[in-house]
Amino acid sequence: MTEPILRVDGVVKAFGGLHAVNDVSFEVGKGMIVGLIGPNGAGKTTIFNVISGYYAPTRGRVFFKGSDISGLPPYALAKMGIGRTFQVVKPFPGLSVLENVMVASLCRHPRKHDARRHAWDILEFTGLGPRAHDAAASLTLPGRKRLEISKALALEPQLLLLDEVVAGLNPTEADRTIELILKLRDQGISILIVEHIMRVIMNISDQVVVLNFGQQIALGKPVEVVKDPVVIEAYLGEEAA
Amino acid sequence: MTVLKLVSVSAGYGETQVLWNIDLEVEKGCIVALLGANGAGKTTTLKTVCGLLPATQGRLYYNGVDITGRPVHETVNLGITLVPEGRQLFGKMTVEENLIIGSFLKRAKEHRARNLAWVYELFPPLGIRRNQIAETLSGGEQQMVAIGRGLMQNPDLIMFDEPSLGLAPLLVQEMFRVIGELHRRGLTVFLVEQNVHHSLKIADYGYVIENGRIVHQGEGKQLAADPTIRQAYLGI
Amino acid sequence: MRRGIFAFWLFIGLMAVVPAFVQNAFVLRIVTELFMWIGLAITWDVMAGYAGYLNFGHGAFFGAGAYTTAILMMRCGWTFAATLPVAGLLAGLAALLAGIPTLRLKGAYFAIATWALALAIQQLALVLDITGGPDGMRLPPFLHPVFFFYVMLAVAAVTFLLLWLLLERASFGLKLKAIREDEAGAMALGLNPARIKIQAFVLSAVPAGVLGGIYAFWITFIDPASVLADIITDQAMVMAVFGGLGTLLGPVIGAIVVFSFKTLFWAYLADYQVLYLIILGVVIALTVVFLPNGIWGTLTGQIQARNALIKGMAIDPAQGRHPEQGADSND
Amino acid sequence: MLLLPQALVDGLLIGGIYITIAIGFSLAYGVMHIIDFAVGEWIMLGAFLGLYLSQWTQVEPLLLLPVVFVVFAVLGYLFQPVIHRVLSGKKGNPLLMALVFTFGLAIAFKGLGLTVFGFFSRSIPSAMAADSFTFVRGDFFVTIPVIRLIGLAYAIAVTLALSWILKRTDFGLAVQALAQNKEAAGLMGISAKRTNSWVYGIYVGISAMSGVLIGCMFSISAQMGGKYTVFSFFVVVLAGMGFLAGVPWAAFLLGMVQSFFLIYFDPGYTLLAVFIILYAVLLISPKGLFGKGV
Amino acid sequence: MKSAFAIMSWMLVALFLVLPQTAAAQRDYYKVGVITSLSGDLATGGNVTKRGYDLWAQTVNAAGGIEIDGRKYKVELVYGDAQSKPDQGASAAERLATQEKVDFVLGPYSSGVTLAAAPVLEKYKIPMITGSAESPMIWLQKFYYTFGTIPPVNYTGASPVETLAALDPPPKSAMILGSNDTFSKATAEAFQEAAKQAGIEIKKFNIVPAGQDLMSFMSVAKALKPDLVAFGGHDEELINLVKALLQINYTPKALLMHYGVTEPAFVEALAKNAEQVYGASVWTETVHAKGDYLWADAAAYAKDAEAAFKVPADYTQAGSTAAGIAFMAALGQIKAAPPLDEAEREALVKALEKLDIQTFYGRLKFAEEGQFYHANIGLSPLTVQIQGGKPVIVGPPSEAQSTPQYPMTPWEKR
Repeated sequence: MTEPILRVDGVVKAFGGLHAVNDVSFEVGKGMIVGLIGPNGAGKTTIFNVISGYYAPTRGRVFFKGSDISGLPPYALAKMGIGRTFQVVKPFPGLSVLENVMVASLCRHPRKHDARRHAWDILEFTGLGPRAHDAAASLTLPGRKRLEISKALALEPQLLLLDEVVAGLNPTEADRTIELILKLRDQGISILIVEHIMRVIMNISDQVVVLNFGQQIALGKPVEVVKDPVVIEAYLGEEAA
Repeated sequence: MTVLKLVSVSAGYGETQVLWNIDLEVEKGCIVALLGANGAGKTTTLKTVCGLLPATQGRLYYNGVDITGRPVHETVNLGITLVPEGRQLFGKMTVEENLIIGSFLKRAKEHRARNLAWVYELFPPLGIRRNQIAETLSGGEQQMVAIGRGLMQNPDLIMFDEPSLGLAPLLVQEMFRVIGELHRRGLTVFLVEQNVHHSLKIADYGYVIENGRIVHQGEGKQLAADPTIRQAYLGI
Repeated sequence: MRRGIFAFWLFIGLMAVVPAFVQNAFVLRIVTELFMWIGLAITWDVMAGYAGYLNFGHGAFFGAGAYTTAILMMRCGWTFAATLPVAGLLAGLAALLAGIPTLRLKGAYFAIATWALALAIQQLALVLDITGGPDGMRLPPFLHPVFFFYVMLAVAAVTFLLLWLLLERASFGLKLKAIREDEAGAMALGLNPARIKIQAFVLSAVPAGVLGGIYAFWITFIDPASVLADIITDQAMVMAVFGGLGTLLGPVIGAIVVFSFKTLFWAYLADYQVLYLIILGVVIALTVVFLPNGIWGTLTGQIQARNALIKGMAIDPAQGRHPEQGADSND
Repeated sequence: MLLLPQALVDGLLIGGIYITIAIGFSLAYGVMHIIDFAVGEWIMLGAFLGLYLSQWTQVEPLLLLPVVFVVFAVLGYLFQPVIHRVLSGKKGNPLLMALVFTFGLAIAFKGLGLTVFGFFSRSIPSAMAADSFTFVRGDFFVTIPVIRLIGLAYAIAVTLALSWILKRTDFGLAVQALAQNKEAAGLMGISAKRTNSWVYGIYVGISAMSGVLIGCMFSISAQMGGKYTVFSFFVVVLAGMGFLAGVPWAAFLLGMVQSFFLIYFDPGYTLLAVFIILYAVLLISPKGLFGKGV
Repeated sequence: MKSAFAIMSWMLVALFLVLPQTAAAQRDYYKVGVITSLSGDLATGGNVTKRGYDLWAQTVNAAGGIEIDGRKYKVELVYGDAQSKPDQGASAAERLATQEKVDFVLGPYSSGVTLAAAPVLEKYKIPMITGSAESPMIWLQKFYYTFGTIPPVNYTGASPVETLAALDPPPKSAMILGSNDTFSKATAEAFQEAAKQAGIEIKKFNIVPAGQDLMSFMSVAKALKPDLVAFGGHDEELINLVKALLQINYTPKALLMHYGVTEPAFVEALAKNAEQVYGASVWTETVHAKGDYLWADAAAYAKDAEAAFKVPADYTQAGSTAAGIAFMAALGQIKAAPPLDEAEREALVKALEKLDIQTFYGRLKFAEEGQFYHANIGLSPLTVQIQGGKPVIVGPPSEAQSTPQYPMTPWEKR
């Protein structure tokens, strides 16, 4: 078997005495979509922050295309080809939508002129073109989520980490975003996605990792995981079980 | 009798409008739930009601009195209490100080001793930890402090913003037990939740909000039974 | 943008011929000083406006440059021209060394740390022998008004051009603004905030050092109380805020307005010196309250607001419609 | 060695002065997050009010402290809404705006002081200014100036009073609540505007009172503000911005550094040492010596 | 972008327009530039010099003006505020020289401003007499056009130490400190040098940062028990030092400061505690000086000064007035009517160099060479002591009006 794009190997992240993430291991293969689910506070965002370099793991390793990237800073990882979005969307509010994306484009296209053209391409792809010159602060939540994806895409990543990009969207918008994600997958980008809405995860994921209170409680194909009583109990509440 | 009434209320942050012409009513002694996905405008609605955010349009009535545009420290004085999302405790103060500050207003101060005793009775762990610094408590205990602090305000209308957020299932049940208990005591409850099962089970009436607009409403049980709602908003 | 560049050269050209018409040494001196303040205000704004860091020690770079020129000329016998690059380099080096630890701090902490550092440097100049301690240093008087006019103009213009190229034309300004808006978010997009901030810090320090070097030779006398005082940073700050932060032209306009006001008041109303303080103080306070974006920021802000309105109507005519839903086509 | 006890006592007494100029400022920062450049000017104005009042009434200036407090507390209370407006501005960087705003105020106050009080240095004549206790034991001796002791006592009293108010009164709890979580404080019915006004009033009043004490110990002039602003900032930063309980310790530390440098090292380097220590502390622990800044 | 440049260009054009252009050349009065610090950190001293210059101008004009060949020409003062900053001093000099075309200049208060303004005036060949710049630095630069009426501290500082050394018994040990600014440091060094000469043991000598709390330092004095505590500093620091000594309760046998003690503010601020403090000066209102110009003696000047400003005159103010008198006398000698051209100004410098006159301020005689080049060496340095709330001359014996009170009365017995 070829080396997966991303391999998370026994990662532990502790804050003080509290284990926000405890011994999590999974892989994202090339061109795969892996879903990461779990209730609030399960440690999904923490594991994202570890993978994208915001936190160094307390224990365990993270491998990207076979090389150990644990502890590398986010900007180095971005250059290597890991793009991410933030759950609490982080546009640069004082910059225009185009400029927001250009900042990311500069990573692959250091000349401003090229970066601008690249950013336009991205915005066309994600449908934000008409808003290009508006201040990012003026976007509504769906727009911001789209911008968040645009920025990550502008890095031309091989691995995309998506943190709740669908949550908060109405069904139509959600469907469009899912379409977008699938399109990206078809372009060969591997995706790790955190999502609250099970429907999304179940429909698009090749693999699902389930966390609860920092522990990895399940790993497998969506159809298998969804039947796992432990998962149902943890994620949907005891009522649904 | 209608305790709270929103008539075509719009609100937002800066240039971003979040709420679009919201109409809703909360009857006295009822539990009313406001449901919706992340970012749909639930928290914004609560903030607008209690005056943390100004309404850009429309009017709000509390017990028939127009409270549009009143700052938060005045609406609170009328008996509207919000238990905010994410606890929002005063992290460096003790549990008891957090509770006492709840009874800062004159209307609550006179009942301070009685309410404090009641809160400790309602949440026994708080009594044990009364001198502990709030930020060192566990999530569930922090939520208890937040609710207790709200009760110290001697409210007539108590609004909860995601009280079950981030709590283990057992604690979620405990929270809903407490909310039920408050309801029995005659308080009017306005509840914002993602945990649809629980909410609709105890709610007398429910509203579903999507992208800042009320898209469905109905009796709690009726909403709970509606499969389209479950599918579209609750993700199940 | 082309027109902007043309206007810039036109302005420089206009200024360059001024000495041909205005032989008055005092007027030249005033304008020379104005160029210096323009240079200091725009370089201060690199950190404050673009990077979002309040540097309360900017004057220390200026003073370091002044002392470099003075020491090299007086103690080592260098010529003036040879000292200027060293003054700039040394200020840049100081920024590099001070920046690495200091730029980890944020907000008020950074502001006060830079202030403490600047005060420490002033104290150092007061106790060292090589700086002449409190007696300061005297340089040989050259006192050629036209010479200093051109040197100051050249350095201010080159600084402006350099900053314009880097901050407005090239990608550096965009990166800097991204870091100002959200440092953590910028990291995810491949930016190394620590490095970019240091680069900006050095970029703001080098011209300040060169200006300090010119100042020393121009005024012929420097001491810790004059070139290492808080007042240099304070004045640059007031100019930049008054004009409008985060732009290049704002601080320039702020420098012109504040400096002109100060100079005219000083030249004509010397009897009311104390009132000057009251008026200046009240004007600063009122500016902050009523024009928080500065003069230029307020002007362009209105223009932007107007443009946004026009654009908004074109894209989203139906009031209350979700802007996202109409946004399928590209422009 | 002979001077060790004296150096310690001097350090404490100098520290007392630093407490008086920094404690109110720390409170204001903790609650309102305002870095007030005019703190030294409030001290200056307070000192001159004390001077004129004592000249006019022929009353011991120290007895006039409450009067000075009340006058300036009212001034500060009335002044706060303007500052509130600056701090709550939606545009720009409120921290910078407040800094520049109070910087403008400081300049204007200084100009006002120069206009009204003139340029000359003055001194507030206190009956206590010349008294001192001296303890001698063998070669060792310690002299404690009464006026400085009063200053220290005043500093401790103000610190205790503030912490009592903060800990034991509803108003104090409200102030703490506001400092820790503005939105939640509003939900408790605490009016940020009114509480901030009180806090600002208290801060201005305390600063003005410090001015009177300083005038009894040192000389005063319309231009004195800047110096005290610097030290006030530095004590507050060392203590951890907004961490009230840290102020006395930070003040004592600075006092000790000064007194030891003056006595045991080259006094020329005293201020250099102070600034470098401050810078180092900021780098190592930005939240002050105790790591507990708000 | 473009509009911004347009705005900037217009603003600059406006600036050029409103800046005054060349003043008219013909006039029948002397135009006298005054460069001094009317604002900024040194405004206190700057305004004292201004009073001195003003009083000279008022008195001259009240008498009809300066008489040249039987015709009287009035004087008009044009101020240039140096704001206590050297660069602004240079600016002021340039303005007075090119815009106002002044005939001569009455100079700055501080040495920093003087050092920056003097080269500019050299360039325009405009003579300047500074009323109060006491740092030795200035005279070492040998500015041809710059003179000073107050001798530098290294000229005057020795006098009080010598007076003290002549006492019986003399002080045997001293602690000398100076604030870290150029004037105060030079003062402390002058004291140190004189003490060495007089054989007084120096137990401690330190330069301290300006504006320091001096109490700890006085604790050291209390331990070392020097007979003499000598201090170089500015007005507020002098007050602080006395208060620090009071607080630590140490009364040296003699407390020596410099000119500052003769400033009225010193006595006013300290009242009885200012008593018996020694200082150095070159002038008090009781000095024996017979003047040939404007005022007959020091007392007459003091009376006029008090009437004009409601504040007693000190040496700075007197020295500033004397600067005007020096110009007046030199002009009378070269008989140059206003306006002065370059040759006349050159002649004025020559006349100043040769000048040797008696004024209410004492003898004015500028050194023509050496380390005091162009500073006034006509005066004999005085030792003063505050006695009965006034500075009284207690040395040298030829000038003394009272005997030195030594040792000092302990603070608690006052």
